[in-house]
Amino acid sequence: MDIKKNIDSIRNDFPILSTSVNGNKLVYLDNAATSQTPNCVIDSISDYYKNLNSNIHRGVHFLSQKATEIYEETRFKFKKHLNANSTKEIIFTSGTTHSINLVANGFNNSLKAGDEIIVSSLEHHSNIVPWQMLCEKTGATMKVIPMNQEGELNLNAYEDMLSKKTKIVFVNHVSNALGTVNPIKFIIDRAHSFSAKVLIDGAQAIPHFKVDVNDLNADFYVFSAHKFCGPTGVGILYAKQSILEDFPPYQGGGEMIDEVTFEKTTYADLPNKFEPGTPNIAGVIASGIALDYINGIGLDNIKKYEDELLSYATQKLKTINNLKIYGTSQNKTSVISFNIGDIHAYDIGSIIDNLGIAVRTGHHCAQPIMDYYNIPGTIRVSFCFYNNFDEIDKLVNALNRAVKMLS
Amino acid sequence: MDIKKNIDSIRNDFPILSTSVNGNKLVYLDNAATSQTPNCVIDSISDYYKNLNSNIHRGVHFLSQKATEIYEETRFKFKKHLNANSTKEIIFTSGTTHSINLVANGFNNSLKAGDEIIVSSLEHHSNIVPWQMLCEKTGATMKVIPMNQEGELNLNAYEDMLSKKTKIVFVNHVSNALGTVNPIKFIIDRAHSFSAKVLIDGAQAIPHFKVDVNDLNADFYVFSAHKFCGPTGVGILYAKQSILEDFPPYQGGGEMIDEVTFEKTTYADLPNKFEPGTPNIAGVIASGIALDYINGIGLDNIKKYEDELLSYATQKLKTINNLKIYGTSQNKTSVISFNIGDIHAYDIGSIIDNLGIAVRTGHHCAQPIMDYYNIPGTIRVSFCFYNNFDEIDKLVNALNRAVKMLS
Amino acid sequence: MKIKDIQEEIIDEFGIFDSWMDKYEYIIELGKNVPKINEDDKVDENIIKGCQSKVWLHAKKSNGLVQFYADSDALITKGIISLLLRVLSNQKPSDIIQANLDFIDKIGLRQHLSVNRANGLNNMIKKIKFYAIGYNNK
Amino acid sequence: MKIKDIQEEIIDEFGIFDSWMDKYEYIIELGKNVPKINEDDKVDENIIKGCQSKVWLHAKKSNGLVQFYADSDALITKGIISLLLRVLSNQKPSDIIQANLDFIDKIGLRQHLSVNRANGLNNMIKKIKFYAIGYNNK
Ligand SMILES: Cc1ncc(COP(=O)(O)O)c(C=O)c1O
Ligand SMILES: Cc1ncc(COP(=O)(O)O)c(C=O)c1O
Repeated sequence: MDIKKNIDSIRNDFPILSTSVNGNKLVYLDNAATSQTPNCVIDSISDYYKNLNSNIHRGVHFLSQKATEIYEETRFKFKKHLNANSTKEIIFTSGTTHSINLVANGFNNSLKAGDEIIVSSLEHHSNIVPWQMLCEKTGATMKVIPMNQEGELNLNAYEDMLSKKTKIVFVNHVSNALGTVNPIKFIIDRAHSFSAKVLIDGAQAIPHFKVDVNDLNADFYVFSAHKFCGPTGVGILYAKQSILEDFPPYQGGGEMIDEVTFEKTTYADLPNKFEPGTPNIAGVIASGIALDYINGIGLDNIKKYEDELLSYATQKLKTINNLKIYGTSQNKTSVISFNIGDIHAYDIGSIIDNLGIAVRTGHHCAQPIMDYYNIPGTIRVSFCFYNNFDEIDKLVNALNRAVKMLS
Repeated sequence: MDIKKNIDSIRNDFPILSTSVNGNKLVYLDNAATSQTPNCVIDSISDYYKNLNSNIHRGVHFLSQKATEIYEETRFKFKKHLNANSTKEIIFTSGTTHSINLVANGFNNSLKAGDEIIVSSLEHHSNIVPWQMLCEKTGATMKVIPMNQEGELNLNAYEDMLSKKTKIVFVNHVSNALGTVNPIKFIIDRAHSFSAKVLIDGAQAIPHFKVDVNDLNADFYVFSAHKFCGPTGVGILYAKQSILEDFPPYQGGGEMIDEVTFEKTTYADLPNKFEPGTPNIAGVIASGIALDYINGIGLDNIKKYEDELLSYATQKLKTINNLKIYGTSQNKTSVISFNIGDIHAYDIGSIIDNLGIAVRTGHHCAQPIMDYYNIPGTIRVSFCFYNNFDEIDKLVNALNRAVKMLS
Repeated sequence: MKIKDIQEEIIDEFGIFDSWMDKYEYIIELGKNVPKINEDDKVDENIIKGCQSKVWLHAKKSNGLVQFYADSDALITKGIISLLLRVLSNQKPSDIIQANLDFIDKIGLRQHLSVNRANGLNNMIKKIKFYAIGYNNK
Repeated sequence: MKIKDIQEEIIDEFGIFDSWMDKYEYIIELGKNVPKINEDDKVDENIIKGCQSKVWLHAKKSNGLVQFYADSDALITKGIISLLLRVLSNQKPSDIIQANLDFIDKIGLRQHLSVNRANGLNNMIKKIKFYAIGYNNK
């Protein structure tokens, strides 16, 4: 689908885009925080509760079977989309953060003092804190891949820090704060040559281009539905089957067990072992609809269109005096982090919000990046395929107005 | 509200009740597994995505503020409903199972070999397995409060097993398999006299009567939204503030931290410390609407009406030859577990499903109860305030027909 | 008779029923007529996982054909097993392995019977094919 | 002037603005005119948590009245602080403690300024009242 030609009809799929904020039509440029939701996804949630709602997996009755079937079909959709080997490798969680914690917990027993784990300096807090907690428990230590001014990782430094002591490497596919696309295939490959496992945080990648976990040979790949037009409260964890089989269960509960007595409990097979309790059934099913929706538009088309938005916006923003962009890698998604002179990001964000323009200001849950640049935060605009060029013009006008007021 | 007089209009609030299953109008009697969802709750989810969808807590823009405000108002609703002391005592999770795992994890560092924890024999697997995992990690041992033929706990035995070694007691308020209402105030009181902490699994209580955590003096009280007409993927954890402050965080991620560097992370205040990552925002808000809905009908009215359904159904079921009810406590909610002769529960469930009647068959995630009665499972019917007497007649007719076919 | 032909036969038989209640009656009848298996064969390693009711299955080979014996504590399950065994018992291992069991869909079993839910039916078929593979390699 | 009267005055002032953009201009103007606080007072223990921008606040007491000094790295925040200080600085501790700050709602600050979001504004007020309680007990 040619997005440029169909942009009006695509925008019509997203009811929130026609709401107004403070008397102005909403210009939503905070897509890296959460994406908006098309009618088909919203409707799938209503339809679920109107026609299907039922607890899954254990019921003999019609609704329960039907809901179970669709839930499991959704698992298959993600398996196929990611090119995983089996639906046993797809675990539904409540979000990227939950997925990462589940994986970190899996290393509780195998990691020990003297072991090393490697993180990149571009990570979201969700991909730092669970590992810090793991280090505290196990005595392992954390090394940090440094970055450069462009917001890219220093791969030589990475290669130097790899050793037989390295057990886990965790890096995001795309930085949420800067948009940098990291060379994860290389990173995974090098880590594997030292038998280290690699987790890729794909929260900012899945919405923007096609990902093939088999080709990447990632051990773990995690992301959230709410970032690719899906609902809140759903995460997806891809992990290699052999690893999941060795992992201890993360949480205990119903569904994840085979037999329970007070003396001894045996766990169910994959994927149930990692999905105790009643899952977010409506949310999972709606996530599958969201996946269908972006595949319907086509991720290649999305990438092409968003690249155009990115270059148009970058060029336009550069016309503003003293505007400095953080994250200038050649390979980046449609995210622009910037500051204007020494005006506080928060002042600008407040004023343009009043003009209906939603951007994010602050550290974007990536304080280490801010520390690197020695700034308290940035203004971040992040695009989705439903944004248009007109909205970029509005952004630039609003910024100019804010700068005038604040100088 | 007099439910009996208004039953038709109440039923109209639930669109799923007018669907048909295998050509018959759905008779939904699997409410203990999950309850159905009224229009106001379904609409609140759509409204959220159409007007408000945004990541909360960190955005300066209008949508983010508005969503944050409503999310936090929802926390206040639950604080008020439970009569908690502060919104800091209300943590949103993804379900009862998640809540229990969070609490069990909190004892990881303080529990040790030689300590004892006490469980009741009426528990759901979700309130057994996380504690077994905790025992495995810490070397503590688990004692089990025995039950009697009526499905009631043996309180003398409970008192005998309490000692200075007892650190935690975890019991459900209402048994999901049998409906027994446990004397938790007594249980909590006795445990406290040995300075043990008590977790109450209220998944089956909150939908059916009013609960006051302050009056009960529970240390932890957990439940799921999908059991009281709310959406899937939302759990509520009440816990005393002082305990939560001492607890280590459960999961690491965004929002739950104050400052992150690679050297050291400081955690945010309550409740954020326990809510890392993007929560199920739409789901949490909709849970608040569900709470308003049942409060609008009135929990006292609900209790009264469901008691009537229970006694009518019990009396009717007893007309079936060889029908044996498991769980005959004087104090029970509207749940009836039974078998008919030696016909397999699964055979009956399949046939009445074909007649449109949804019940649950099996062990109901409470294998220890089935072991006690030495049966593989039961047929369980469980009522909600939107069920009516006609549906009970249909159930009994269908059961009679199934028995005839299977004998 | 060939696997394919037996399946046709079953599809024909089910064709005469108007409603699923009638099909149930028939399946239950079939269930009642399944010969009990030896109590000695009702051991844990013969249990098929993932069924709501207990299912035991074991096999023998004679004259190059595999015979299956199965039992369950639920009647409907037994009826379904008897259909499976009618199609697959007393066949050559290689035929069993290659069998495409489309009668299950054609008579509407998959949509209508909750065995499917917990992968029970699939697990039965899997176990039957496992036996066949085992005998084929011997 | 009494806390109540100052609040009235501010509400009147804001009454003349038609749009929130105008109010912003005014708040920013106020922000620009806030005297810088001493660098020595910009210490961590004076920082108010929960604001997106940094806010430092400290206090002194003389002649039975409390004086507040505050600063921020963001202009709008500074403007808001200046409003708060205009109302609450140079007042008696007991008056500060009891003050009902309804001007915040009346001029629409709470709805329109995202400070509220991270409880920034509430935390500022809380900290101011804490100081007042401290001085009241001395
Ligand atoms: C008593 C009890 N505890 C715990 C649970 C688990 O709740 P959830 O599946 O929502 O986590 C249930 C629900 O089946 C229950 O009935
Ligand atoms: C790169 C990255 N990782 C992790 C997360 C956390 O995702 P969630 O909040 O859905 O758990 C985000 C979202 O902000 C992100 O951008």
